[in-house]
Amino acid sequence: MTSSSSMRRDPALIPVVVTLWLALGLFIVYPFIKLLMTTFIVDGRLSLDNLMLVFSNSYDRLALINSIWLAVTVAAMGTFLGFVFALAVTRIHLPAPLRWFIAAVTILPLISPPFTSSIALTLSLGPNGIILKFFGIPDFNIYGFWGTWISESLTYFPVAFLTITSVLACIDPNLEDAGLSLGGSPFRVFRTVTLPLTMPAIANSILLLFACSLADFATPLVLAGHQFPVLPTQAYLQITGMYDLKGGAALSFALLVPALLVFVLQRFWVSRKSYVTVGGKSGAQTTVKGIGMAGTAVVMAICAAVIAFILFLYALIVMGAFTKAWGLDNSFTWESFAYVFDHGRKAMIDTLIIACISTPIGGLLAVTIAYVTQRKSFPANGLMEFVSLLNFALPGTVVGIAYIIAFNSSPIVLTGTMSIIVAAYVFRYDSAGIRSVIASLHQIDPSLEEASLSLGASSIGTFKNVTLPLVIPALLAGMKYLFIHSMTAISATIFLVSVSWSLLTARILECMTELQFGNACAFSVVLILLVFIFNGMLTLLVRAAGYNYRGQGGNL
Amino acid sequence: ATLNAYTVMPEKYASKVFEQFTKDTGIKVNFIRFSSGEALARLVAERNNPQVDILLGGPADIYTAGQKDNVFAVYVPKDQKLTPAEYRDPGNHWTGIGLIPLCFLTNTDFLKKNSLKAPESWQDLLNPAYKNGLQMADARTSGTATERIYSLIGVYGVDGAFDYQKKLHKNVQLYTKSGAGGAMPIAQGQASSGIFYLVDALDIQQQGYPVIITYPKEGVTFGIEATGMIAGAKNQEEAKKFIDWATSPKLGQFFVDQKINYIPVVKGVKITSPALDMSKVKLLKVGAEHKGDKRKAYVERWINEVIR
Amino acid sequence: MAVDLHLKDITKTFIKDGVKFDAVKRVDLEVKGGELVTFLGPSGCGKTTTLRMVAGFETPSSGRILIDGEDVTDVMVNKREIGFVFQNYALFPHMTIGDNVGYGLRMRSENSADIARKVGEALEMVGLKGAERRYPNQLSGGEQQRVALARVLVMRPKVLLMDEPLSNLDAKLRLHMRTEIRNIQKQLDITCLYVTHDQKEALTMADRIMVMNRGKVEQIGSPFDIYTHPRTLFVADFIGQANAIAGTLSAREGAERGVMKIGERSLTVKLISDAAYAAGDEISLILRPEAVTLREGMEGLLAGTVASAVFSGDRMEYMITLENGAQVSVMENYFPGAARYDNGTAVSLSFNSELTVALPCAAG
Amino acid sequence: MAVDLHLKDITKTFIKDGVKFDAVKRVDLEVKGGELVTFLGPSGCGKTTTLRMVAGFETPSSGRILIDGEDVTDVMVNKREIGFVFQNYALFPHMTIGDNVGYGLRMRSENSADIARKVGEALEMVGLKGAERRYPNQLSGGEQQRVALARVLVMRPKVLLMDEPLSNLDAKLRLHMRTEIRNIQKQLDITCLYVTHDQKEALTMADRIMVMNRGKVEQIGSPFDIYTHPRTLFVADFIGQANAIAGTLSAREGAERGVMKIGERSLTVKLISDAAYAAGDEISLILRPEAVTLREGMEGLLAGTVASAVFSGDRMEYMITLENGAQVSVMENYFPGAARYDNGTAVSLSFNSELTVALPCAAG
Ligand SMILES: Nc1ncnc2c1ncn2[C@@H]1O[C@H](COP(=O)(O)OP(=O)(O)OP(=O)(O)O)[C@@H](O)[C@H]1O
Ligand SMILES: Nc1ncnc2c1ncn2[C@@H]1O[C@H](COP(=O)(O)OP(=O)(O)OP(=O)(O)O)[C@@H](O)[C@H]1O
Ligand SMILES: [Mg+2]
Ligand SMILES: [Mg+2]
Repeated sequence: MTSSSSMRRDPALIPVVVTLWLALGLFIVYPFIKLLMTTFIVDGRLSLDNLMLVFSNSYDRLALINSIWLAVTVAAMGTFLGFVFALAVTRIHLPAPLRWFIAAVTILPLISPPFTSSIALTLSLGPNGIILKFFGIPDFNIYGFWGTWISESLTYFPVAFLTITSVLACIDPNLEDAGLSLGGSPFRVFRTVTLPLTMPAIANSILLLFACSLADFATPLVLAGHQFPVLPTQAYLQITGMYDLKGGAALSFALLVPALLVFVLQRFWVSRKSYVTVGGKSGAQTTVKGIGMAGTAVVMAICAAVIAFILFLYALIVMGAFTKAWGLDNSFTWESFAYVFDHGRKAMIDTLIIACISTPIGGLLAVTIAYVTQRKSFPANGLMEFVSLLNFALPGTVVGIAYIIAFNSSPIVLTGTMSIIVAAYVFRYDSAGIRSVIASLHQIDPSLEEASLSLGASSIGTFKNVTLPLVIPALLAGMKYLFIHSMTAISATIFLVSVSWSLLTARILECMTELQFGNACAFSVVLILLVFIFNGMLTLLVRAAGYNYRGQGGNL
Repeated sequence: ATLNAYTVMPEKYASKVFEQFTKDTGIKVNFIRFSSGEALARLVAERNNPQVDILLGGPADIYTAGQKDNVFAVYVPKDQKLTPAEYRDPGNHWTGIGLIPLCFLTNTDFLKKNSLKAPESWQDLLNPAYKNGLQMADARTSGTATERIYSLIGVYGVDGAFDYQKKLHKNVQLYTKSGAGGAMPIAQGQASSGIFYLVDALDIQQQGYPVIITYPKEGVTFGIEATGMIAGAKNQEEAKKFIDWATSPKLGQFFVDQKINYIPVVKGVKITSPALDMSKVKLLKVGAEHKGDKRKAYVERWINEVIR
Repeated sequence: MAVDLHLKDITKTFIKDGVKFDAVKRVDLEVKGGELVTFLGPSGCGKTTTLRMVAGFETPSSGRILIDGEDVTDVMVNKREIGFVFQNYALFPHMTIGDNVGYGLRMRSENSADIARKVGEALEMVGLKGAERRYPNQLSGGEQQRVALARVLVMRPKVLLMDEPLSNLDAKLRLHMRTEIRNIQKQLDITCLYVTHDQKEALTMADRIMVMNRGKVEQIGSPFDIYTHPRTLFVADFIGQANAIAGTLSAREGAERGVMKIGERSLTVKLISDAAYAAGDEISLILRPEAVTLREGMEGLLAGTVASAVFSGDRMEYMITLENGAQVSVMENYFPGAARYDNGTAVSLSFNSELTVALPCAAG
Repeated sequence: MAVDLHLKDITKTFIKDGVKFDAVKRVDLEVKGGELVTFLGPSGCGKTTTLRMVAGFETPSSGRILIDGEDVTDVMVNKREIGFVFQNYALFPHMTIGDNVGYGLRMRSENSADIARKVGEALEMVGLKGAERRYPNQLSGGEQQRVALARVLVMRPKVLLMDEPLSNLDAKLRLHMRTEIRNIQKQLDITCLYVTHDQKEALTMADRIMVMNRGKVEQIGSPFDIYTHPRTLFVADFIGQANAIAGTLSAREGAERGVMKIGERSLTVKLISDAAYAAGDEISLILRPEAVTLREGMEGLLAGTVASAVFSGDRMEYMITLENGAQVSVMENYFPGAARYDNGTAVSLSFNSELTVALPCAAG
C-alpha cells in the first residue's frame, strides 16, 4: 500500500483513523493545548514572558544542556545494555531456564518503584556505600551526573531490551548464514548483518530512552544533587516548590524541541532502507550460529555484571522488607508485611484494577496506531506518530497538571474518576508499545498482508490474523511496559489520584517520606511479586489466545 | 455526610486525626496526602472545579501563596479566639493548629568517631569535620528549607544569612527534595547531620536510630501547621465543621494524647512530652513581611548565591 | 459465471535509480471469461507488476482495470474475488500449513468440518497429504510453493492470478500440477492470468499468450500463432530458439507471400500481413532449429556444411554454415539408426515455409 | 587448486509431525576437484538439506564431511571457503545490490576500487548493469535471483553450492547463465554441487548427476549413464519420460544380456550387470518415447496399434497399444513431409536395445 489511495480503497479504515485521532486529540492534544494556553496566555494575550524569564536564567539554560546530555548518554548506554541482553537471549545458545532468568531480571529495574531503587543505589554507591566500602573506593560522589546516569541507564535499559529482543528474534538466521558463507567471521557478520537489521529497534529504543530520560524528574531529584540541574527537575521544583505552574510548564515545553529532533532523525534514519526479514518464502529452519567466542564472552560478562548489580540492589530491598530497622536492628521480622497487608490492601487492589484496565486498552491502541501509521497512507500519519509520543516526552508532573486543567471543568469532567488515571497511563506509557510495534512492522513483508487480502480477508481481518500475530512479541513487550508503569508510575498520577483511588506507589512514596523504610521495602517486594505474576499471566493469556509466533530466528 | 480533604500531614497522623473527627462528628472523610508543593499545585489547577473541601496541615506559607490564586475560602472558625492572632491569617483564610520548630539532627556514631559534641550553634555546622556530610532540604521544594532561611535571617539578618549558607554549602553533601529526605541517611550514617523540622527528627529518633536532636543556641524559627477551607468547596457545612473542630482544643488535646509531635497552639492544651518542651529553646519570630512575598526572592537568591 | 477481465491501457511508473521509469507501459489486454492467458517475457519485464495491479496490490499510475465490465481500479483487493499465487509464496510464517491453506475459507466463514475436508483435499492434490500441522519453515522450497498453490486453489476464485506458481517443482510434479490447475480452471470456468518462464508450459497451457518486453506488450495471440508467426524478432527468439537468416525481399506475391533471396538462393516465404514490406527490403527469415530437416546433398531450400555436431541425449544439435556464411542451428531427434552428419558434411536444409515467417528487419 | 569433497555417509534427522524422520539418509558422495555434480530429485527429497550440511549451516546427525581430505564437519561456515546460492536468495534487505554483491569481497578486505570493479563486472554478467544503488525490494523476482548468483560468483569460491540458482529466470537467460556458471567453474576449477529441477540443465551441465529420492541416493553417474542406463524405475521415469514394459526374462546371456519375452515376442535386452536376475523373473523394459521409431507394418521389435496421436508443435506424440495390451508412449520429431500415423494404424516399434535397459521389477 504505498500509494495514497488507502482512503479511497479502504473506507473501512476511516472510522478507525477518526477514532484514533479523536482519542489522541482528546487525551493528548487537548490537554496539551489547554496547558499551552495557561502557560503562554497572560491576561488574554499571548506572551512568552514565562519562557523568556526562565531562559534568561543561566542555571536553567545549564539545566537544558544537562538534560540533553543526560538523555543522549542514557539513550546510548541503555540501548547498548538492552542490545547486549537481547543478544544474550536470542543469539547465544543458553539453556532455556537461564534465558528466562535473564529476561526476568531485566524486568526488575522497570518495576523499580520510585525512590526505593534510588535508595538502594545510594546505600551501595553513596557515601559510605556498601559496594564502595567493599571495593575500597573512597571518594566517589554519586550525587550528580554519574549517579543519575547510572540509575537512569539501569532503569531504562529494559525498555530497550524489550524492543530490541522482539526485533532480533524475528531476523531470519538464514541471512546470517549467508553472511558466514560469504566468509564473514561471526563477529563481522553480526556487525554487518545482524546489527544493521536491528536498526529499526535500535532507533526506536534510542528515541524512547531519550524521551524517557528527558522527561524523568524523579531520578535526578534524588540523585542529581545541585551541581547537575536538569530541566524536568527544575520544572518540577518550579511548580511544587516555587508554586509557579506557568514557569514550570514553560520549562517543560522546552523539552519538546530535542524530542522532536530525535524523532525526526530516527524516522529519517530508519526510512532509508528496508529491513524486511519476515517474508513469505521461508528459508530453512536454521540454528543461530552465535556471535563468536569473543563476542559471547563480552556479552556474558556484561550481562553477569549488570545482573549481579541489579540483584544486589533488589536484595537490599528484600532485606529491608524483612528487617526491623535497617542498619540499626537487623533482626528478622514479618511486621512490615503485616503492615502492608493491613494498610495496603485497597491500594493493591486499586492499582491492579487500573493496570488491568489500562493494559488491554493500551495494547489495542499501540498496535492500531503503529499499523495505521506504518502500513496505511492517510494524511498526517507522521503527525499522528509524533502526537502519540508527546505525553511521553513531557515530564509526568506536567502531563498530570495538564490533565487536571483540561478535565476538571466542562465540557469534559473526568477528575476524580478512574478513567482519567487510565487515560494518563495509556496515553503516556503506550509509546513504548507503539515504538516497538513500529520497529517490528519494519520487518514484515507487506506481501503477507497482500496475500491475506487476496484471500478475501478485510483490512481488519488481515490486521487481526496476519499483522497482529506477527508483531505479538513487540506488542507483548509494549503491554508489559504499560502494565508495569500502570503499577508503578507516580509522577503524572500524583495529580490525578483521587480520594477514592489509592495507588501502591503513592503508598510507597508515603512510607519513604515518613521514613518507614521497612514498610516501603515490603510494599516494593509485594509490587514486584504482583508484577511478575501478572506479567506471566499476560504472556500465558496471549499464548492461550493462539498467538504463538516468536520469530523465525533466535531462541526466545 | 462526607468531607473530602487533601492533607500535607504524614499519612499516619492524618488518618488518626480524620478518624477522630469522624468519631466526634459522624462525618466521613476521604483524603489523600501530598507534599505541600504538590498539594498547592493541584489545588490551583483544580480551582475551577475543586475536588476537595479542606486542606489539613502544611506550612502557613502555602496558604498565603494559594491566596494569590483564590484557592482558599474565608471562614472564621467558632473558637477563633482560642488561637493567638499571630498563628492565624488576619484575612481568615487559614488558622494555625500546631507549631514545629527546626532542630539539628546528628548521627551519634559520627560524633563519637570524630570526638565531637552535638552541634549547639549554627557555627558548629561549619566545622570541616562535617565536610560533605550534611544533608538538608532544597529551598525550592521544601518548607523545611525556607524555614531554615527564615531562622538564619532571624539570627544573622538577610545578608548574613546568605553569607552563612554559602559557607555551610561547602559541607553539604546533598539538598534533598523533601524536608525529611535527609533524615534516613543520617540515621544510616551516610550523612552526619542536618537541619530538620522537629516532627521528622523525632520520627527517626523514636525508631531507635543513633541520632541526637539539638537546637542552636542562637535560636530557630518554627513553622505553623495550618488548616483552611477551599474556595468553592462542595461540602461547605462539613468543611466548616471540620475547621471548627480542628481549631478547637479537641485537636490540640488529640495531638498530645496521641504523641503526634506538633506543639498545639490552641489555648488550654497542656504539653506533656519532654521532647516538645520548648522552654529551653530559643524560638525566634520572623516578621510576616519576610514570609509570603519575600519567600520567592529568597529562594532565587539561594539558588543564585548558594548552590551555584 | 466466468468473469472477463479488461486491462485498459495500464501503466505503472516506479522511481528507479532516481529517475522515473515505466515498469509497465500502456498494457492493454482483454481476457474473456474462462480464458487462460499466460504472460511470457524476460526477467524484469513487468509481468509481476501487471499481475499485482490486476490483483489490486498496486494502483496503476494510469489506466483502468475492469472486471466483468465494472471498474475495480479503486476497489479493495479483498472485494475483487481474485486468487493470487505469489512469486515469493507469501505463506504466513506463524500459521501451520493447514491454517495457511484454510485461511481464505475461514475468512469466508465456512464451517470447520468443511474447511478441514477441503484443506485435506487440496493438500492431497499438491502431494502434501498430512502436512497440516507443520510450519512453513519446516518445508522444502518446492513444498512451500505447493502450499501457496493449494491455498489459492482451495478457494475456487473467479479470477486466478498466478506468478510462476511451479518454478520450484520438479518436471514430473510440474506436469501434474499443470494438469490439475488446468482442470480446475476449465471445470470452474475460472479466468486466469498465468506468469511463467517455462515456454513449454506457456505453450501447452495457454488459450492465449501475451509476450512482454520492457514493460510493453510485444504480441498477444494463441500459442500456435505466437510460435509459428511471431511478429517481432524478439518474440521469435524468445519463444524457443530461432535462427534469423538475413536476406532481401526480391518480390511480393500478395499480402502474405513473397520471394526472398538468401545468398544465391531464392525461396518463397510467408510474410506477416499487416507489416509494411517493399521489394528490396532487408528481411529476416525466422527458422526454428527443430523445424529443419537435414539431408545429405544440396537439394533442399538452403544448403551449407556442418560446422559442429553435438549429441544431447535424445537429439543432435548441429550448427550449419550456410553458403552465404550465416550460421544456422538445427536440432534433430536422435534415435539409434538415424542419420548423423559429421563436421564438414555438406547438407541441405528443408522446412515447411508455411510454418515459418519472414520479418522486416526493423521489427527486431 | 581444485578441492575435492567427500560426503561420508551423512544423515540428517528432523522431527516431522512429531516423529523422527530422515530428510537425508546415509548419503555417500565423493566429488573430485573441479567436478560439477548436479542433484536431481523430486521436491522435498533432501537436496537442500544435503547442500546445507556441506555448507555447514546444518550439522549432520551422523556422518562426516571432508573437504580435501580434511574433516570439516565441525568447522564453522565461514572457514569452509564455500559459496552458497540460497533457494530463497537470502539477500540482505538493508544493503543495496552493490553492497550485497560486494559483501564477501569486503569480508575479505579487498580494496574498494577492486570491489567496485568486480561488483560491476558481476552485475553485468547477470544482466543487471547499473543496478548497484537499488535495494532488493525494488527488484523483480528474477532480478533478485541473479543478484544472489552474482554475490556468490564474484567470490570465486573453492566450492560452489547452488540451490536452484536459475529457477526464476526465463529460458534465454537461464541458458546464458548456465554457460557463464559452467565457464567460471571450469576456468577456476571450482568444485560444484548444483541443485536443479530442470532435467535438461542437469543433463547438459553436469559431470555427474546424483538422483535422490526420499533422502536416499538412487543413482550417481554420468548424464549419459543415468539417461540410458537408469538403475531403477524411479530414475528412469524421473529423468525424462520412460515406458516400463513388463515381461519375463526367459534366458540370460552373460552378465549384461538376456532374452525377454513380452507377450508373444522375444527380444534381446540389456541388463544391469550387478543386479540379481534369474530366468523367469518379471522384468521391465525401460523405453524412452523418443528412442522409438515407428514404421507401418509389424516388422519391428514390438508391434501395436496407434491409440492416439497428438501434434505438439515440433513433435508428434503417439500412444501405442501393444499386442499384449500395454500402453507405450512414443514421440517423434515432426517436420513437414514426415510420416504421420492415424489412430488405428498398425505400427511396429524399433529401437536400439543397446541404449535401453531392462530392470528387475523390484527395483521400482
Ligand atoms: N526444519 C525441518 N523440520 C522438519 N522437516 C523438515 C525441516 N526442514 C526440511 N524438512 C523436510 O525435509 C525434507 C527435505 O527437505 P529439503 O529442503 O532438503 O528438500 P529439497 O530436496 O530441497 O526440496 P525442494 O526441491 O522442494 O526444495 C522435506 O520433506 C522437508 O519437508
Ligand atoms: N518498487 C520498485 N521500485 C523500482 N523499480 C521496481 C520496483 N518494483 C519493481 N521494479 C522494477 O520493475 C520492473 C518490472 O518488475 P516485475 O517484478 O514486474 O518483473 P517481472 O516481469 O515479474 O520479472 P521476473 O520474471 O524477474 O519476476 C523490474 O525492472 C524491476 O526492477
Ligand atoms: Mg516476477
Ligand atoms: Mg530445496
